[in-house]
This record gives sequence, C-alpha cells and structure tokens, in this order.
Amino acid sequence: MSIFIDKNTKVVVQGITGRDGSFHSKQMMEYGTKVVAGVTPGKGGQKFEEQVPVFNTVADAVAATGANCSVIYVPPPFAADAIMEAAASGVQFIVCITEGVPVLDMTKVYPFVKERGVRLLGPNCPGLITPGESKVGIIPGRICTPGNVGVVSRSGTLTYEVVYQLTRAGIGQTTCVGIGGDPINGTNFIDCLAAFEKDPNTKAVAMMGEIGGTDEQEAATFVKEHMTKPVVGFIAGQTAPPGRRMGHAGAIISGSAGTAAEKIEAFQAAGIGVAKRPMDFVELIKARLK
Amino acid sequence: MSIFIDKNTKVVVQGITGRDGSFHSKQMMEYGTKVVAGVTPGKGGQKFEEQVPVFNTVADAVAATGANCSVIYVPPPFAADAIMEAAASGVQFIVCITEGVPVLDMTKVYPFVKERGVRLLGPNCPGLITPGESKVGIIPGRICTPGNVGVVSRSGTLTYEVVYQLTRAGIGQTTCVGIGGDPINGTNFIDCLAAFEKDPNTKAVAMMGEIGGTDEQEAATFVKEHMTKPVVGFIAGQTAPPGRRMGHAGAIISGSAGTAAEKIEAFQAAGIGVAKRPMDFVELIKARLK
Amino acid sequence: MNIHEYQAKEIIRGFGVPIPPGEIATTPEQAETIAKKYGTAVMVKAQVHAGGRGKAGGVKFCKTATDAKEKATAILGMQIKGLTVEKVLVTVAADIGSEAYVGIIVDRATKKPVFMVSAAGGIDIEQVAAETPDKILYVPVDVRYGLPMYDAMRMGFFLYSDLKLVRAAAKIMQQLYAAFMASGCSLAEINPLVVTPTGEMLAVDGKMVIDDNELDRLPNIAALRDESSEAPSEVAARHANLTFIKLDGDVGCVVNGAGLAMATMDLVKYYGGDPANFLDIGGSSNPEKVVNALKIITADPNVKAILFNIFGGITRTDDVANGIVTATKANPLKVPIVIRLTGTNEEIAMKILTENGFTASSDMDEAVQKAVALAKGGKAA
Amino acid sequence: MNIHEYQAKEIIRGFGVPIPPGEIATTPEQAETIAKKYGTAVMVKAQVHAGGRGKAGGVKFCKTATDAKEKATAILGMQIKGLTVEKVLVTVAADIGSEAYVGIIVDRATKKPVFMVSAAGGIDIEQVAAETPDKILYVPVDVRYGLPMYDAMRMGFFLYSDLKLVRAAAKIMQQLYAAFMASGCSLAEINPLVVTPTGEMLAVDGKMVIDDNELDRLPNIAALRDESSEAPSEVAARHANLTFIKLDGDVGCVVNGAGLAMATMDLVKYYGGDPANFLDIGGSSNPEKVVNALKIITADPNVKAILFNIFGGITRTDDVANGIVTATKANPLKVPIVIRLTGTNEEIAMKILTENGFTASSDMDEAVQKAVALAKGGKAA
Repeated sequence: MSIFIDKNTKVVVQGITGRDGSFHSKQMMEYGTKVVAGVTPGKGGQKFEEQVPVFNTVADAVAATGANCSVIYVPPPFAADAIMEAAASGVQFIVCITEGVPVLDMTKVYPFVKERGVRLLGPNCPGLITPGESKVGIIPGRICTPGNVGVVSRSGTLTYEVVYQLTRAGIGQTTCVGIGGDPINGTNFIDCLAAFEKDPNTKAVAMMGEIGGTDEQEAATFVKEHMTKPVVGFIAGQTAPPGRRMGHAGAIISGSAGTAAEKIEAFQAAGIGVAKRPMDFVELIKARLK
Repeated sequence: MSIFIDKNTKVVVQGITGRDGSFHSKQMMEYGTKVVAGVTPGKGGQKFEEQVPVFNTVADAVAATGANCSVIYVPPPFAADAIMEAAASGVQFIVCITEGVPVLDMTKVYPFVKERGVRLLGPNCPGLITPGESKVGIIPGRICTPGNVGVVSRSGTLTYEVVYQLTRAGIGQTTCVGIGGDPINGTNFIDCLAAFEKDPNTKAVAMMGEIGGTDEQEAATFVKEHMTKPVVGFIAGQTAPPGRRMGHAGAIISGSAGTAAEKIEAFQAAGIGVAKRPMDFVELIKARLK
Repeated sequence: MNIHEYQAKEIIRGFGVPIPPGEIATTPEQAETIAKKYGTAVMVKAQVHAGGRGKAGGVKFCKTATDAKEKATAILGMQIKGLTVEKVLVTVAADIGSEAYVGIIVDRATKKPVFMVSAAGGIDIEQVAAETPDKILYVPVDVRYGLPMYDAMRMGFFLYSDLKLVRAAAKIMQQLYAAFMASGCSLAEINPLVVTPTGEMLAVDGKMVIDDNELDRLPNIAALRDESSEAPSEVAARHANLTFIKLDGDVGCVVNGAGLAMATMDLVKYYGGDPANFLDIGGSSNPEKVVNALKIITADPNVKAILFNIFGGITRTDDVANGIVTATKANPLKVPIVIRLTGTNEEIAMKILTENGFTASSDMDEAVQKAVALAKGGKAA
Repeated sequence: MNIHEYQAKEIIRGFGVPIPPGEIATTPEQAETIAKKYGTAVMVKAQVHAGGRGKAGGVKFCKTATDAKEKATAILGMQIKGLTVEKVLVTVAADIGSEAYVGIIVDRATKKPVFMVSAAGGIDIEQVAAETPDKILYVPVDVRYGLPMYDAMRMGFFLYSDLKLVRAAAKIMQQLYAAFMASGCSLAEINPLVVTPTGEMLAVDGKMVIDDNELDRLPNIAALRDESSEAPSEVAARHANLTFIKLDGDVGCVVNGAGLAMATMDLVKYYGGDPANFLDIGGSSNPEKVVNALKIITADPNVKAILFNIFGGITRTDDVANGIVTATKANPLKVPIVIRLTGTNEEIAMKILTENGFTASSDMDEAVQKAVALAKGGKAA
C-alpha cells in the first residue's frame, strides 16, 4: 500500500517533448511508471520514444488512454493553464513540477482545482514516488526502496538527502512526497499526514519543513490530535538570518510566525521526534519502528 | 407549512430607504413580515419608520439582528454587489426584486451564491408570499389567502392574476413564488416544484411559464419523474410572433426550443393540466383537489 | 440592442482581431471613392439590423470602383425585412481559403457565456446546428476564470490542424471573449472567420447584440445605437422606457409586465380579436409613462380599441389612472378604451377614474372580451 | 523584487489613487529646484530598499527650497541598513488630518490576497498587529471575483464614519487592488493614507514588493529594478539565474535547492563552521550556472573553503561536474574545494571529476565536516 500513486496509476505527461519533460518521462518509464500519454500542442499523433502516444490536449489524452494522473513540466508562464487544463480534463491527481509559477496565478488555480475535487501536488515540487511501483516527477528512483516509512517534505533535494540516508540504512519507504515550497500549493503537510495515517503499510512518518509560514505548526497540531503513528521532523533554515529570502518564496520569515525555533517547539509539543541533522532521521525512525 | 419563508423568517431589506424599498418595506411590515433590519450605506444607526434599525452593511445587520433572509430593492448597477454582499453575510435566502440587472453580472453572481449554498430568488422577480404568515417582495398581500395550492411563475403580474382568480374562487395558497423572467436567475421551476412536493400542506401546484428557453420542458420532465402531486400549467406568449423580444430577456424564442406549442406539448406529455386562459386554473385546480 | 456589422468589427478590431479595411458610405459616390482608395476588389454590404442580407441582394462583390458605385446605388435605399438600407460598408474583399464560424452567446442552461465554433462557416449557424450538430463545438466559459488558453486551443484544434492557425484562432477566441465581456454582449459572432490562401486569418463579418441592461454603464457602446435603422414607434417607446413591439391587429394593449402582456395578447386572440401591439409599461410606473404609452398606441391608425390591463404590484394603479386622465385631457381619444385595474392602490385608482368619467373593471377576462367586441365595431358586452 | 516609494506611488497613481506631486533628485541642487517649483513645504525622502528610513534620518520636512537643498545634502550618500542613498523623492508635504494604513499581501493560509486596514496609520503595521490586533481589519479577496464593492465599503466604514470618506476610501481600495494584481505584487501598501484637514484623501507613502516570478511577463515592472540599490554580488547572481545571499562566514556554499541549501548551512554551523553565503543553483542547472556560481563565491575574500553539495534530481550532476572543471580551468582556485555529488547521472559526474583531478564524495555529513575543517586552516579529515 502507499498514498496517492501506485503501480496502477496511469500518467499523462504535459510537456512530454520539452527538455525536462522528455528526460524525466524516460526516467519514469524506466522506473516502471505507467506513462500512458503525453501532451504537446501541435504534436498530436506522434509517439514519444516510439511507444507513448502524444496528444494535442489533455482532454484528448484522457479520452484515449484513461489517464488518471497528470505530471506537468511546462515553462512557468504556461503552468497555471496546464494545471487547469488537467483539472478540467478529468484526471484526479495533478503533479506540477514547474518552478517559478507566479503566486497570483496560484490564487486562481487553487479554487479551480478545489472546485473539481482534484488533488494538486506542487507547483515547484519534485513530485512523489512509491518505491518499486511508480514515480511521478523527478525524485531519483535509485535512492528509494520499498518499506514502511512515509516521507513528506517542503523541499526537493532535502527530501532526496533524507530518503537516501534512510535507504542506505535499510529503512524503506511507502511513499515519498515533495509538497513544494511555494506560498500557495495544492497539497500540504496535513493532507499527506492524514493519508499516511490511513495507509496500513505506513508505520512511521518523516517530515521535513522549512522556515516561513505556519504549515509545520499546523501539521504539528494535526499530529497531536489525529495521528497514532510516530512522526519525526526536521526544520531547515535554523541558521538563516531573519528577514532574508532563502531561495524560494516558501522561506520568508514573516513576523513572529515562521522561525525555525517556533516550528521545532511546535514539533516537540506535539510529540514529534526532532532531527537536528538530516542524517539523524535514521536513528530516530529506527527507534520508533521497533 | 409552506416553502422558503414562514412567519419566523427574519428579513433584512437592502435599500430600505429608497423609493421602492421604503414603500414595499412598509407593505411587508403591514402584512406581518418580520422586517428586522434595513441596510443603506451611510444611514447606519437610523431607524426606519421609528422601528426597524438601519445598518451600513448587511454583515452588521445580520450580526445585530440574526436576519436569515434578505430582500433587495437597490438600483440595477448595484444589484449584483448587493446579492453577493447578502450571500457573504450569512443569510440563507436572498430575494432580488431589482429589474434590469445585466446578464453578465449574473454569470458571476450565480456561482458566488451557489458556492455558499445560499438560495437566490430572482433577480427581476416579484418575490414570494406565504399567505397569512410572511411576504418578501412586492406581491400584493390582499390577493392571497392561505390554503393548499402552491403557485410558481416566471412572470410577476401574471402570477398576481392567477392568484387573484384562485383566491376569488376560494382556493387558498401555501406559498406563491415568482421566480422572475431573466435568462439567469437563482431559483427555477424545478427548485420550487421539489419544495412543493416536499411540503405536506401543498396538495396541488399551479405553474405559469412563458415562451423562451427550456425551463418549462425540464420542469415537465421533473413533474413526470418526481412528483406525486397534481400540477396545472399555463404558457404565456402563444400568439407572440417568433423571433421578437417580448419585454424581458426571458422571452426570446431561440431556434426550435422555446415555443409555446413545444412547452404545452411537454406539459401534456407529463400529465400536467394545461390552462388555456389564466382563469382556467380555477376549474383545473378544483378538479384536482377533489 | 443591435449594432451594425461595421460597428461590431470596429469593436473586435480594438481587441486585436484582424479585419479587412473598410469604410461606411451613405451615397454611391462615397462608395466609389472608398473603393478607388483601396484600389482592389471590394464588397459593398448593406448595414441593417436584419439577417439574410446576402440572400436579399444586400451584399455584393465589386471588381472595380465603378462597379462599387453601381452596386451601392442598388443597395442604398433597398428594403430588407422592412428596414431601409441607409448605409453600406465598403470593405476590401478577402481571398477566401476556408471559412469558419465563431460565436458566443449567454446560455440559460449553463448560466455562462458559451462559445460555438464550427468549421462550417459562412452559413447560418442555426442551420448547421439543425442539420449537422457534430460540426459545432460548444465551450462554456466560467466568467470567474475567463477563457483559459487550453479551451481556446481546444477550439483552435477543432477548426484547424496547422499549429500556426490553431494558435492564431486561439488568440482570436480570447480577443473576441474580451470584446464580448467588455461590451456587455448577449451575442458576438465572427462569421465567417476566414483563412486566406496565404494563411492570413481575418474576421470578414462580425455581429454583436448588446444586453440593454448594460447600456447605462457603457456609454460608448450605447452611443452606437442607430435609431434611423429602427421603427419610429419602437424608438419612441424606448425613450419613454416602455417595451413596445408593433403587430398587425387592431386591439391596442397597455399592460404591466411581460408575462401578463403576452397572456393578454393570447386572450385577445382566444376571443377572436387581434392585438395591435405588445406594450409593457414595466414596474415603477409613473403617470408620464402612461401618457407616452397612449401617444404611441393612438399613433397607429389600425387601432380600433384600447385595452388597459394593469395588475398593480410595484406598479401603482393610481399612477396609471392619473396617466390615463392626463393623457386623454390633452388629446381626447378617438377610439373606445377599456380599463382593467387591480392591485396596489386600486381603490384610489378607481376613484380617480370614476371622477373623470371612466369606467373600469377589475376582471381581466371581461375586459378583454369587451375590447375585442369594441374593436370589431360592436358595443361592449 | 523591491521597488522604490516613488515608483510604487507612480503605479498606484496610474490606477487613480491620489498622491501628492513629487519628483526625484539625485543632487541637492535638483532637490532645491524641485522644491522651488512647488513653492510650498516639501518632504525630502530617501529612496532605498529598507524600512525605518524615518528613524534613520532619511525623511525630512523642509519649509523652504534652501531647506530642501540642505536636507538633501545630508540624506544623499547616507547609509541606511547598509544601503547607500542615491536618490531622494522631493514631494509636496501634505497637511495631515488623520492617517490610516492600507495594505495587501498574499496570504499563505487563506491562499488569497488579503487586505489589512487600520485607522492606526503612519506607524509600523507589525507593531499594531502585535500590540492592538483589534485595530486591524483583515479582508481576504477571492481573485475570481475581484474586490467586491461591499467589501471595499466595509473597509471604508472600518476607517471612517463620514460617507464621503467611506466612498473615497472604498474607491482607493479597489484602485490599489487593481494595481496589486496588474503589477504582480506580493505586497502593496499605502502608509499613511492621509485625510487632510479639508477632507482630501492622499496616499502619502507607498510600497510595493513584486513577485520575481511575474517579471518575465511584466516588462514594464521589471524595468523598474534599480540595481544601484542592490548588493553587486546579488545582482551578479541574479543575472546568472542563481539565488544568492551574502553572509558573514568563511565556508562558501554551492547547493541545489533552497531546503538543502539551508540544511547545509545549518550543518556547517552544527559542526562549528560559518557559512559565507546562501547560494541555490536551482533545478535545470547547466555548466554555465556553476561557472557563475564559482565566480561569485571566489570574489568574496572571506571565503576560506568552498563546499559543493549537489543532490541531483532535475539537476544533472554531470552538468555540475562539467561546470566545476570549466570554471577552475579558466580561473584556478586559491582555496580548497569539497565536492559532494549524488543523484542524477552521478556516475558520469564522478568520472568527469576524477579525470580532472578532483575528489568527490557522496556523503553530505562527511563533506560538510571536511569543508569546515579546511576553512579553519586544518586539513581534510
């Protein structure tokens, strides 16, 4: 078992013929993901890698292949439209990898997706992987291994780091989810925690947060009130100078809400194990799996 | 029993100090409607007729008086905003009397109201009356009398005509609803028919339609499939020349859908009694109440 | 409100839609001058608020400027569906490779503006809808989000296969949608949308119908009204805030409310009469409105009897009674009048009428029968 | 992206918000000329991307033009929070009757732009939020519907009781909202919104922060960037599509991804070191990016060791390896480098590095410890 995707998930790739889209489509296919269709306007009728049919629109792709999940690699100015197209086409799960989507676009996209009861992961996220079954996005497959730890993170490469450590220590994962660091995204920590709580295979959860916002504090409250499974957390940006932007928009310290200290305190108050270094996840998770 | 409003309905009047608003507020109060508040920006703190408190905003009015129904008499350019204000303020039922609201405004207002689960009646409608209990809008109270016939109509004065005939013949009404004739309105025939079907006091329904659109045909299908109570119907515009506008936007014949002949045929196919003249309702309803 | 082809095209051009150059002529000489200026084949197109101009001979292809003058001579002054042609559009004739139809209407069922597009352009879309419905793609637009590019592209792909044309069409869809919303339209059409043999895309004909309720807040659009192309009685009615449509019968009807007005006309017919008009004095009437209504009705020589049917709600029947008294004092009636009043302030209204020598009833059926009989030259029953 | 007060005010003026007349001066003489032209008391205001200009002495009231020249002399060239004042705004001083605060930010929790308004204007809104939260009204805006008039009026009533002022404020809310949306803002503020003793409403100070992701599609807004008011290293990084923030330590960090970059800095601190910077080379790296990153880092004389920490996903580690090779061939390094690479195309990357005489590990913890030790002058462990 897993969350959001499994070996039966049928994926349509929006932007399949672009630089990133084609590279990662191949990687997904190699990993075993069921990539059933691609979309590039004007290339309808072609085949990607002599095997995956390409369509002009997502609607055409869904109609022809029954795809139920979309992954988006289109450039930022077109990402909002691509998400809405996917949501309107009938897929139930959309993963938007694109980085640099204007936040105001997301204020419009978010209610569009919500109204249709569709789950959006991202934008500006690495996607997710259910080891051994399917990966949708760009998380390197070889760093993961099947097991019973759920991983959820606001950061891309930091997720890889932690998953890599877990795998090296022989701790496998049910699903690893990168929710992305943008101020407005489709899926938050709580959505993933709730899904992991429900997933019978997941026995513990590793959660990586960042400075900025209050998502981690709300996640901590959720863990305290609704979760029976152990959670271990980490906050990146403990040494970041206050008030400076650290890369993506997720990392603005605004007022008193959003410092690493506050978030760590919220974790501790909720009984979440706190990793001081990314590598500390290994021991903390191990102790909780016993 | 009745539909949508009864003696406990607490009404806030938007535009209570205007020409129409003040006139009809007094009429409503005389009829016994619980007019608990009025709204006119800048007149907050005053009293209407030395008795009804006036507020600057609907939110203030609802907070102070617990109004659960709003009736709107503001001029057309402000009507869309007034409806949205009411819907955002927490009232559950909005009646918009204003005529001349731009249709494109309604394409925006409609989803706004729907999203909040609020019922809108109108715009460009006479409102509704539950005889002996409450009237919200402009239907003249003295033409109605309590009883067990539900009345629903797209037209204002035609509704009065039929209700007047029924009352003179000793046939009372549970609730009389004017849904309005604009192309986009909040409540349609089916909404009212479903409510009448559920209302234990209603024993029969009188329904007045018009040429244009397909609402009557859909209502006929609903009657056939879902209603156990007898329905008598009338279509205005049987002699109207095709393709000409007859007053409000509700009366455009577009293509083959919307002629009086089609609608009457749909009524007959659904077992709806067809009144040839407004005054024929009396005998047709009488026969069905036996 | 209807506007002319040349006005609709000017609006969509303002939003970026490419149209062929053109100018308005009111005389054959002007048409010749314009055609000479373009130095190429032109179309001379009657500007009237009526469909089927082409079939009626109101649209002509002209190879030369002299030709344009001749065709303009024929078209100017021509009657199309009862309307006189006062103006022609002289516009560069486009080479036509393919013709598509693009339209937007406000749809009652979805409560949204809906695009209708078809590769079967150049002909009546209602015919396409009736005969080959598969050739039309309907795309509703949620105005909260506007027309998304993916829907615009979907329509583009429905019409064309070449990506360049698809993108050009998608852009025109968005421009037409913007024009539709900004102009308060209930309908906007490009028919045909032409692709020339060299791959250029052009809106060769355009049509817009404006929601009358938008005109107050869109003065620039309201200013496009061409009263010379409307029936004088309807112009007068609109100035008096009345909805009036002239018909062929002899019973002049003054009613409040569109539904009751239609029901009254139906009842006139039911009793063997013929309504001379549809006239709705609307809600919030004042005496002035009634005076104007009577002026318009009595101007029609066909009218043999006048029927008032007023059921007061927001309309106060005393206002109506006062209007009847004022109007008939100023211009005594030459035909009989039957008055039916009931509802708001009925007692006051009846008193006013009685004091001024009118009789009035409160029964619609009775009043209609009486008016029909009077129009036939009989006495009131 | 931050823009200056005068730029923000110019934008909102374009949407109809009334602001006092003002012009930019870069010399005291210009300031004097501008003040003379207005012939009234003026404010001379430092234009720098820093809060607390007033407290730092960067905003001065000047009764006369001579006064304006003197104050401008003092302010131009002044340092405020490490930034040099290059420009002042010389603007007519408004008579102040009352001061309010009006701001919009994009809120993560509601996922909407949210208005914050307070009658306690003229001071720091964060202070008001902390001390007297009741004095702030928060109004989220659903962008699908825009700012409805009733919400604008609600804010107006929160600030004023006179209906004329309420309506004026409501209008300004709608204008500010339009400016916010059209300019791709993540923040827009009027503070203070002044009512003069004669009842005129004026935006006396304005601020806007633009979402960097909007700049590609808003060239007019992007053109407002004032690089003279930014740190040169950050300008260079932006030109190279890198996110770079200079810090005070000695371990130069080159990382892909903001989260991993912060975690790397945290780990440097954890092992007793001090990061010299935050540098995120982002996804979709190419060798050029790495070359530029190294240029920027080696330009900092404080840097004693360079730490690469790359975990390849969308970033290909071979691109990074090629970048390191290219950059160091052109400009041999003067400080030690520790490279940690893993993920996408790791084998190719390792091969490239080994062939070019570099050693690299795949362990983050080990690499950080090594870099800290090298920065301290020690050998790699």
